[in-house]
Parts: sequence; C-alpha cells; structure tokens
Amino acid sequence: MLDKVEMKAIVEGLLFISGEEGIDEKQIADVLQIDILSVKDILRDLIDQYTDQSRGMQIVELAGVYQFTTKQDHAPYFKRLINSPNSATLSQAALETLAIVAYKQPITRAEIEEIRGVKSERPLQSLVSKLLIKEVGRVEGTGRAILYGTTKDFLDHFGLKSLQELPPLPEKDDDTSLEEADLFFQRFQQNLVDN
Amino acid sequence: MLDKVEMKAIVEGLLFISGEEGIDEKQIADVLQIDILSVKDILRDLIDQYTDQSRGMQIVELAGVYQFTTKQDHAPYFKRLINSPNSATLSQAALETLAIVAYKQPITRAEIEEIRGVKSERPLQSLVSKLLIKEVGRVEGTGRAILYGTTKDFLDHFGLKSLQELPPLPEKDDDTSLEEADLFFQRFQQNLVDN
Amino acid sequence: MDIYNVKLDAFEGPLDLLLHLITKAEVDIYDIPLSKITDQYMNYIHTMQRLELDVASEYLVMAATLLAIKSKMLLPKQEEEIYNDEHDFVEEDDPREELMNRLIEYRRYKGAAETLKEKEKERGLIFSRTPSDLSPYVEEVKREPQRINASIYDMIDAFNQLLKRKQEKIPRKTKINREDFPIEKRMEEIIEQLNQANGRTMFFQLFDYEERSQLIVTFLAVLELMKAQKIICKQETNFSDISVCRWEGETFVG
Repeated sequence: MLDKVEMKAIVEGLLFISGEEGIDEKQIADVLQIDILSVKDILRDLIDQYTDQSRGMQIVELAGVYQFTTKQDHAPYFKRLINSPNSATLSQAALETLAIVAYKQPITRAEIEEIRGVKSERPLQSLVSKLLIKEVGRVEGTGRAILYGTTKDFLDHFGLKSLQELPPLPEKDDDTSLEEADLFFQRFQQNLVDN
Repeated sequence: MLDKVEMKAIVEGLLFISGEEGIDEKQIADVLQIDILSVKDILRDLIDQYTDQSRGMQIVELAGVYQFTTKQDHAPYFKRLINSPNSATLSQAALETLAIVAYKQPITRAEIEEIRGVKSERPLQSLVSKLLIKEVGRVEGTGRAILYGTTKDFLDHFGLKSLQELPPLPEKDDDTSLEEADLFFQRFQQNLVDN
Repeated sequence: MDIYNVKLDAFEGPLDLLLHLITKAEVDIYDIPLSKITDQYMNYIHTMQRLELDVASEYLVMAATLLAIKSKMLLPKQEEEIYNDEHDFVEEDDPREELMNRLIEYRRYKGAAETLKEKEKERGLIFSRTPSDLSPYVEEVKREPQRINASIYDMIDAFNQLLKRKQEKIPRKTKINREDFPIEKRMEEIIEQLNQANGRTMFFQLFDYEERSQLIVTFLAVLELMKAQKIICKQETNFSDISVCRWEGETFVG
C-alpha cells in the first residue's frame, strides 16, 4: 500500500503527463486503486500547495477534469519567449500545421484539425501572417470553406525548387510494419536503377 | 526588477509550457533578461526542490535543454495510463548501426557495413525515419556518399545531455560485454530446447 | 539435436556468428583455433541450408574467407617470404590478423549497442508532456516576410511528434485488471457518479469500461439500483439515449 506522500507525488505526475486533456478523478482512482473520496482528498491537498504565489503552475478543475495550467500573471513572459527574435522559430503547433498543409494541400481548416486532433485557427493565422501559407481556393457547396496551400515564400524559406522536392514524410513505425519497409526498399532500389 | 521567488515561479512555468521540447539556459536568460549565471542558480534551486521524494516530477537536462519529466520510480503507474514513448524499442541491427554512427560520426553507409560485416540499408533507413540519425554532409569526390550523424532526438531517446555523455566505447580487449550478450544466446537456445 | 541449430536471424551477420562461436569455445580472440572455428562455422551454415533457410551472401563470403585463411595456415612457409633479404627481414603475417581485427572492432560496437539498449530502457521510464500551444501568445505581425529559424526538418520533426502523440493517445483508457469488481461497490460508484453530475447522467456514461466482466457487473448494478428504487432510467423515444437519474430527483418531475 502506498502512503499518502507517495500517492500525492504520483497524482502530481499524472496531472503533468495528461497535459491539456487533463485527467478525471476516476482515472486517478483506477491508477492508484483507491476510492474517489481519497482521490478528492489528495487533489485538494495538491491544489492548496500550488496556490502558493511562488509556484509557476496551478491546478484547475473544469467539468470534473483536472489539469495543470500556467498562471495568467506570467503571460508576458511566455509572450516574450515565443516572440523573441532569437527564437523566431515556429511553434510546435505552427510547424505541425505547416507540415500538414505542405503535404496535403489544398486542405481546409477542418481537415487539419481532424489530423491534429486540436483546434488550429491560431497556428493557421500565424502561418498566413508569416506568408508561409495562403488561401488557394474554396470548397464548392455550402460553407465554402477556405482551402489552404503553401506560398512561394514557403519554398524560398525552406530552400526548395518545387513542392516535388519535399522529402518523404516519416513512416508511422517501420520496424513493426515490414511490408511498408519492403515497399520502400523496392522503390528505393528502383530509384537507384533509374538514376 | 523581479525578485528571486518570482523568477523561480516564472522559470517553473517556462519549463512546464516547453514540455518535452525543453528550454535552454539562454532562452530563459532572454525571457527574464538576466545573465546565464543567475539562470543556472535558479535552475539549481528548482532542481533541488523537485528532487524531494514528495514530488511527482523532476527537472532533467536532456540534449542540452532542461525539461520536466516524471520520475523513474513512478513509471509503473504512468504505464497504466499511456504508452511509453520508447515502448517500441530498436532492433538489434538498428542499435548496432546506431552505436557505430554515434561513435564514428560522420560516417558513410559503406564504412558502417565494413564494421558490421552485413548490409545495413534497412537499419539506416529505419533510424533516419525515427529521426535518430540524419544526413550531415556528403563525401567529397565521385559518388558523394551520404555522411550520417546523430540528431538531437538521439540524445533525448537515450537520456543523454550531450554527445560527451556517451559512455566510453568498450576497449579492444574488453570482452565482458560480449559475455553478457552471449548469455542471451544461451537463454535463446535453452528456449529452443524447452519448446 | 545440433547445437548450432538456432534461428538465422538470431545473429546479426557472419561476424556476430563468429564471435558467438569464439566465446562459446572459450578461446582467445588473439589466437583463434581457426580449424576448429571454421568447422563449427561451416557446420552452422550447412545446418541452415538443411533447414532450407536462405543463407545471406555475407555468410558465404565469410565461409570462403575462413577456408582461405585455413588453407594458408596449412601451407609450408615459403623461404623467400621469410628471408626476403638479409637486411630487410619481413615479418611473417598471421593470415588471421585481418579477421581478428575486424572481430575485435565489431565486438566494441556490439558492446556499445548493449549499453545504448540499457540507456533506452531507462529513458523509457520517464515521461514528459506535449509542449503547450503558444500561438495565443504570438503577437500579430505585419504581413511581410520574416526570417524564421526553422528548417524543413523541423517541420518534419513536428509532424513526427504529432504522429507520436497520436500513437501515445490510443490507449488512453486505463486497462487495469481488477480481480474484484463487486456489484455493491459498483452500485455505490454509480450513485457517486450521479451525485457529481447533479443527479442525472447518460446511460452510456456508466459503461466506460473495456472488460466484458466490468460491463456486465455495471449492467447488473443498474438493474439492482432500479429495483431498490434508487435510480430511474428514462428514454424519450425508441433508440434515443437513455438517461439515468436519482430516484428522488425525478419522482416529482416525472
């Protein structure tokens, strides 16, 4: 049997890894094999601990789901991180979105969100404002959703002559799917022969 | 000017939002507009705090960046919730190839095959698609063979801070590792006999 | 049964097989009894062929090499090779030397691979989280091309992370084999769940399980609670979702 200190540490870890999806009391109860009441008790303790001003995160509850979030007060620093000229890198969200647009264009926002599993309006906006993607058309019919595609700036930026020069996307997992790998090597060898 | 408690809270928040991408000392210094030494000082404090047994996370330095991770001891509980990131472990062929690349980079496929004594296209391709190695250049002259080197993901995958942290390559006359490896074959044969 | 009758892919190639034979024979790698090891190697190859396994060409090349070294060692040394010239004493080459060096070199990396495997296993015990989406913090920038520090590989890397994330997410449901999943306990949990949801929940929400036995116990628990007049189940129309309510909350309304 775990003691309470240990259980609290594990719950802290669970909250951490469950990220923006959060975790509910029942999931915690299942993992620790304790009852819901004890879970509530541990969560209350943890929430108290994090309320302290000296902490960088807080635990919030939304519809029975608990998650760590950052503090509103620190927003200016996160802004500085993402907008700093040294790290003028694209965010993970923007890079993911860009990869999807590059390989699947023309594509709508809904389709991108389907692949990413999260809302993607902001990364799309940020890519449009950086002139890496643009509207390339509209879906026929009702709604007439915007279709996105990459721009010439996109090619310039990544040093590509054309979209054909995009490297192949990584396979999902190749050790397990040997057939895929086999196909790859057939094509690979074909290429060698052709060139 | 921020006081140290506040700065510590902000660094905690920065580590949190960076997740598995991690954040380096320079980025933190830029955001807080303080020097690297003060950043090191704050990080040391935070790392200490999280070392406490009652905590569910720890701060580790991986591939040159700092990040929050869960603790090893708690792994059994998290495995109930999610797949281990490294659950799909590498094949023996991939591991051997990777070891050669890691210690002899930059290195060509032909040189790797010379050491292993077998064709190594497949493990190389698998390592490239897993982003553990990448093309780092080409050999001058005819053929222009691809030179391979390890990536940042490689360091992360094996929990290393930097390439300097690679354990030393076994000595030429050290055959202890071999004996260990051979235990595997003994067990393997035993299994064959048993079944 | 032939002792070398092991699966072909248990070895990573002819060097790996040779190392195995050498270790097994407990002989010095710097002084390999070539005749013995060659015989064992050939024995292994023949066994594989008898089992109609494809023997990769590398194994056959090595077999030829071994036989060549073996025959060289059997040949009487030629005098002019030993005493080429009075002043220029040529050291006699050990025909095994090149092979020995290759084996030793290969062994080092095989050892390193073992260490990496250990490290990989250790690393697999710690978990992190997906970075937060920072795009809400991105300041609206003027519509003009910017310098961006990202390469095409950063983009592919990001896509790979996405795949990884999706892969990790599949088994989100906790799978825990509970030995005991008593109806009484499940009944309490259902009441607790109802209390949390202001006395009303959807039927399917009670069945958040993957195990058959747990589904059955939950169903029985619902029936028991209905019989004990603790809960009431309602369905507006045929095939619509069934809602489950606390009895007290519903008697007046219904």
